[in-house]
Amino acid sequence: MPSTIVTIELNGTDRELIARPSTTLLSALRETFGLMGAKRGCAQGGCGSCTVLLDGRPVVSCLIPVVTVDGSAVETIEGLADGERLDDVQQAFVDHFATQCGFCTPGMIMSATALLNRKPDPTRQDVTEAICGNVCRCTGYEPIITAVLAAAERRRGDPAVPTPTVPTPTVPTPTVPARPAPTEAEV
Amino acid sequence: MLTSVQTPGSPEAARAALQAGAVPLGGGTSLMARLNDRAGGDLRLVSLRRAGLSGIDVQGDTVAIGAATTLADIEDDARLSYLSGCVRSIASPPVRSLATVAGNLFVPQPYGDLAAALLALDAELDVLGADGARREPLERVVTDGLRAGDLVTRVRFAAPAEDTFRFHKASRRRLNSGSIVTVAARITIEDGLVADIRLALGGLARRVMRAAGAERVLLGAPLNAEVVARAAEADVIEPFDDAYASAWYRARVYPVHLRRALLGA
Amino acid sequence: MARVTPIDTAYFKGERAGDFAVIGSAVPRSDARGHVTGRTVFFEDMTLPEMTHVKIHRSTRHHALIDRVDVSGALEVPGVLRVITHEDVPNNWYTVLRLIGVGPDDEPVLAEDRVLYRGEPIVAVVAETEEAAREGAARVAVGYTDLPAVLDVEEALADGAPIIKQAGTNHFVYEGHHCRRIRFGDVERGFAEADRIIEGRYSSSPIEHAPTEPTGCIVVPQGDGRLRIHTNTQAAFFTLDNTALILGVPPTSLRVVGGTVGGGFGGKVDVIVEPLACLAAMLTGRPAKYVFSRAEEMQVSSPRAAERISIKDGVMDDGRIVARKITLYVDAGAYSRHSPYGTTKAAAHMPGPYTIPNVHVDAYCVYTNRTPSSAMRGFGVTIGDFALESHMDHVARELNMDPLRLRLKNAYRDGDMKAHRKIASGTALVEVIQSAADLVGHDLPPEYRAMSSTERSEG
Amino acid sequence: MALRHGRGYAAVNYPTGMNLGGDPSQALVHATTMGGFVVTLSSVDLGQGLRTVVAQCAAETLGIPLENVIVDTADTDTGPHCMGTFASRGTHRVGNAVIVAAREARDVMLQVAADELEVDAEDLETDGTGFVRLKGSSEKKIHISEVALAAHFRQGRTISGRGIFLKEPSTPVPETGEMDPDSCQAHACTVAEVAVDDETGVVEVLRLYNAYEIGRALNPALATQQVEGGAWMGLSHALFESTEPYYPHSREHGPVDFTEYLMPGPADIPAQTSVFLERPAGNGPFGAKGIGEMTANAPIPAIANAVYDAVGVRLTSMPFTPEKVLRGLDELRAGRAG
Repeated sequence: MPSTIVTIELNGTDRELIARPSTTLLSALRETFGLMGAKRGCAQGGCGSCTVLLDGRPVVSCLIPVVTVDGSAVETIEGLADGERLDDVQQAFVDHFATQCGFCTPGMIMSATALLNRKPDPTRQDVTEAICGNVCRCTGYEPIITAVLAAAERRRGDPAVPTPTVPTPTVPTPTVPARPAPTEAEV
Repeated sequence: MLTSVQTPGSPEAARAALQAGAVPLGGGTSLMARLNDRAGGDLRLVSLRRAGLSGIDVQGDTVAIGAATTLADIEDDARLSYLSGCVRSIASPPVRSLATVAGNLFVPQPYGDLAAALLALDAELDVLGADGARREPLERVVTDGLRAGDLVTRVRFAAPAEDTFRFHKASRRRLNSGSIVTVAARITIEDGLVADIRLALGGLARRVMRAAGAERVLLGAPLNAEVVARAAEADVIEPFDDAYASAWYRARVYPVHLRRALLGA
Repeated sequence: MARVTPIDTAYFKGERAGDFAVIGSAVPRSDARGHVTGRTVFFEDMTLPEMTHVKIHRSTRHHALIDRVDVSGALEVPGVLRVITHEDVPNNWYTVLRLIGVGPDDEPVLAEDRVLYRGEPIVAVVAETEEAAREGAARVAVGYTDLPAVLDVEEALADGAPIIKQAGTNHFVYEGHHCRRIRFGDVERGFAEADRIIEGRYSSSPIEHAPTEPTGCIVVPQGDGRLRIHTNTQAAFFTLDNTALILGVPPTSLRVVGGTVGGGFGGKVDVIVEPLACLAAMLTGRPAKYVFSRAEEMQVSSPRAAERISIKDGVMDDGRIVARKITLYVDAGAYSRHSPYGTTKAAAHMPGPYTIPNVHVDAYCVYTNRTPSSAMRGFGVTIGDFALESHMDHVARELNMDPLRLRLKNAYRDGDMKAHRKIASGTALVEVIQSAADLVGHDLPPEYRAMSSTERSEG
Repeated sequence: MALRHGRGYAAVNYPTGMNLGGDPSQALVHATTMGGFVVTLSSVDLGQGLRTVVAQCAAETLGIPLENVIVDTADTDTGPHCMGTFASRGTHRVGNAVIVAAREARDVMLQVAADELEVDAEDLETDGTGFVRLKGSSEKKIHISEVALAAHFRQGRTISGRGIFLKEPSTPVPETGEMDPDSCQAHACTVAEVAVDDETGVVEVLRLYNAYEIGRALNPALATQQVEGGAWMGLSHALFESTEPYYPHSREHGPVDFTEYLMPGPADIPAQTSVFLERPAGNGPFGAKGIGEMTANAPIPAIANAVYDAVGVRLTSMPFTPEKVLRGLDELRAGRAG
């Protein structure tokens, strides 16, 4: 089987890979570049867990032979945060408890990002249309819709909108360095 | 197994690849979904993404859409706003960014809603075949298919006059769902009577179909519930069972949806 | 503002003692940051050198004898490393219920001389790539002699039905009985005393868990000879113990690493993928990945069972239900998995959250040539609740009675004896009904307002 | 066409934990050198937020800030046994085990602190900010990081604890079904409001009102996620889901992808209004009951009953497809006509 050298602009940086005909954009991201944010939920284009932006458009990366997108720009969930600072959509998903198992989350956020990039002031219907290809089996979607609308407000810097807060236990600042928040064990 | 994916840079090169036995790959939203989980013999694909087949050209009321134009591009084009409802009823944004116009013409039912819309608009196809370029009515192509090696390069149709195009799709979910019944119509009313009607149906047969019988009933008649009810009985439909609905259900609600498509309620 | 459901503290005021610092607070999820950045590590989020891939050749028949299995076509596919048949599996039995003492083992890991459902695994193919494994699996040739199939629970139990199970019955045997039984009071006397008899029959189709992350695992041979199993199992030790039993290896030779699951809902408890992936790793000495395709997840992985439930109530004109007889069929499909357990749970749930003096339940765990069903969210209860609460509405309509008052009148309270002879405690059915009535402005008369789960004042 | 509206009710209870018990979970807790507390488990977080909730249980019991708790799960080489995450048992079983382990660790922590402060351990308390202090004194206190350092490097003790929770297994009496199947029961009542298109049989669920009695909401935001997502699943089961759409007549046309396997999408969801009631369970961690599974159950019959209220069709077979509703309507109309 012939292999082809393919170049994509990945989260702002030109990257090359050697692709087989069957290499999809999703498998290139995951297996070649080690970017595991895009998930393989069905490999049928039906779950949206592998959604990334291709030249600014949301796409299901599992259905794209990567050789066909040579020269294109690809943005993934890994490219959103600025260092450790989450972008507005990511932060809104955290604040509004829009994640449960988390498997659909990267794809969901990329679909939402594609919407907000094109339409900074979306209606609820715009949001539901934008994420209708992203299956979430846990949340029932309402928190996700809420988070995307909140992210839009946040992005617009709408001063009328208070920063979302959740009640947290009153923990006075300790006099010694606190441990980081609970985290999952490293695999 | 997938042994090659070519990305020719011109329609002619794409056609040559097809005639050498490769299979055309539009957006891949149907084909790749199957290939990703299917065994089978060696397969060569020819991607149309770079073949110069994308683009929307509107000259007066003449519309030409490149075969590899995506559904997302149509959705975004204000000049094609009459197709927006149809396109937005198809799949989801990350799929519509890939799915192509020509691809939609050949997906199996109950998909292919854009094909129904284009059939109602009496579209023609530019086809590049072994004998060179030719025009084919879409109606003939959706009925008889194309010859092996033929390449659809463009879809042409006359833009419908304002408020003459209707699209109505019944599906199990509001969004991102296959069709139960799709009705697409180009209809003109003059002096209270139907002066022009072209009606296409999806979900009611193995292929999108033209409802010629209903057209005959409607033409020259007043557009009211009684006439539409008669029109709904004028064609032989051959609906099917699938995961969305039974043949019985499709046949049962077709008259309802024909009426809603044409009368709005 | 995060969506937080309000707590109505007016109910059970005296019991809600406790002054907590952290408990009761909507602290942020510790995993949310990982989820939104794509850093959360699911089992498939690793690339390993030399990884092999497992795909399965499955039965195309509902019920058939296997005459012949020819794997030569698979072995000719470039990249195919091994095929695995039942002869390669040390203890070729799924043992999911053995650990909790429910038997007998009835399901082969890979089919031997027969298949009992369409989709049953027959041969596993291990290859360098997924494509090669898939191609190899497709090229396995199996010869069958079809046997009569039983696809319906009541047909399976009918006289003269083909017996599809080696154990000799198309139903699970509960300590010598055809079904799990509940006997409480005298249901026939209850019917005789009742003002009327109201019957209903309810059923469901199988339901898929449809987690966004497919069931799967990656097995990595370790330097010390052990196998490290990265899996999305819902039960780490359950998977480890069952896998060890199937492989015939000491449990210390396996290590399960998981804990992060892209949706389970009960679908990732069956221990299906790990044993074969471990075998692939052992036979090749290389990491092995076995993940269900979405089509397998949808049609081959065990669904929530289809159920059929008949309810016969003896009802007084004032709304008291004095007798309830339930016949419940759980369609286990071809093999037990967790269904005998779930059927007992279904029986224990009857007659619903109501105090009924005469109860008779026959809950059958029935085998058919359908995809084996197993645990799903609300296991044994969800479909039962559909039947029970639809029937309560039916009864209310028959009596021309407010459906909430009917429920309040019959609601179980603290101190009541349940049909399985446990004294109820901590009940709150009355209060959730009162609270829901408030949410929609549904009027309840004072005597229904005054009802309480903690005391039965209305006699 | 007419959209006909209806309201339906359903009330349910749901048992916490594996039927008949016999499903243990264990936890280990130990302090690191600088006063982190590691909760070691083999329990699985399915997305319900188990890691977060057990961290809360540990922090509350130890009396330390949540930030000092690390949850390490699930690795069978390091974590002690857990039966698994199912049967609405995670929060209840694992939470209980973590509390037991954290109590034992807390006792050691207080003893170490007592020795450092030269007071009796019984006279000490934690203040939740990271200090162990002498009751009634603002001066006499020591931070847990120093307690941990002292334990490690001066006193030679491990601040640790072991916990297990087991509901003893019950065996049903074959003749009568007498058994002890559950640990505690959570409760729910759902009111569904629907609109039924009487020409197509399409049911739209407009609103779901839910009252849930859940023992104790250890984390109300996570509990909200469970009940909202669960009610969505109930709606999905009610109206859409089936792997065999034509059962029992045919096994053909089984869906094989997310396109065909229908679930309500973001445009198909009802408004949900919910309220929690708390009747703490005596055997639950801080009174919590298991709620993950219950929440899908009440919406299903509530929707069926609402359809009956709207159009008089009694739906007896799930899912409630437009076809079933329409066939019911057609029968009613034929009955009226006849």
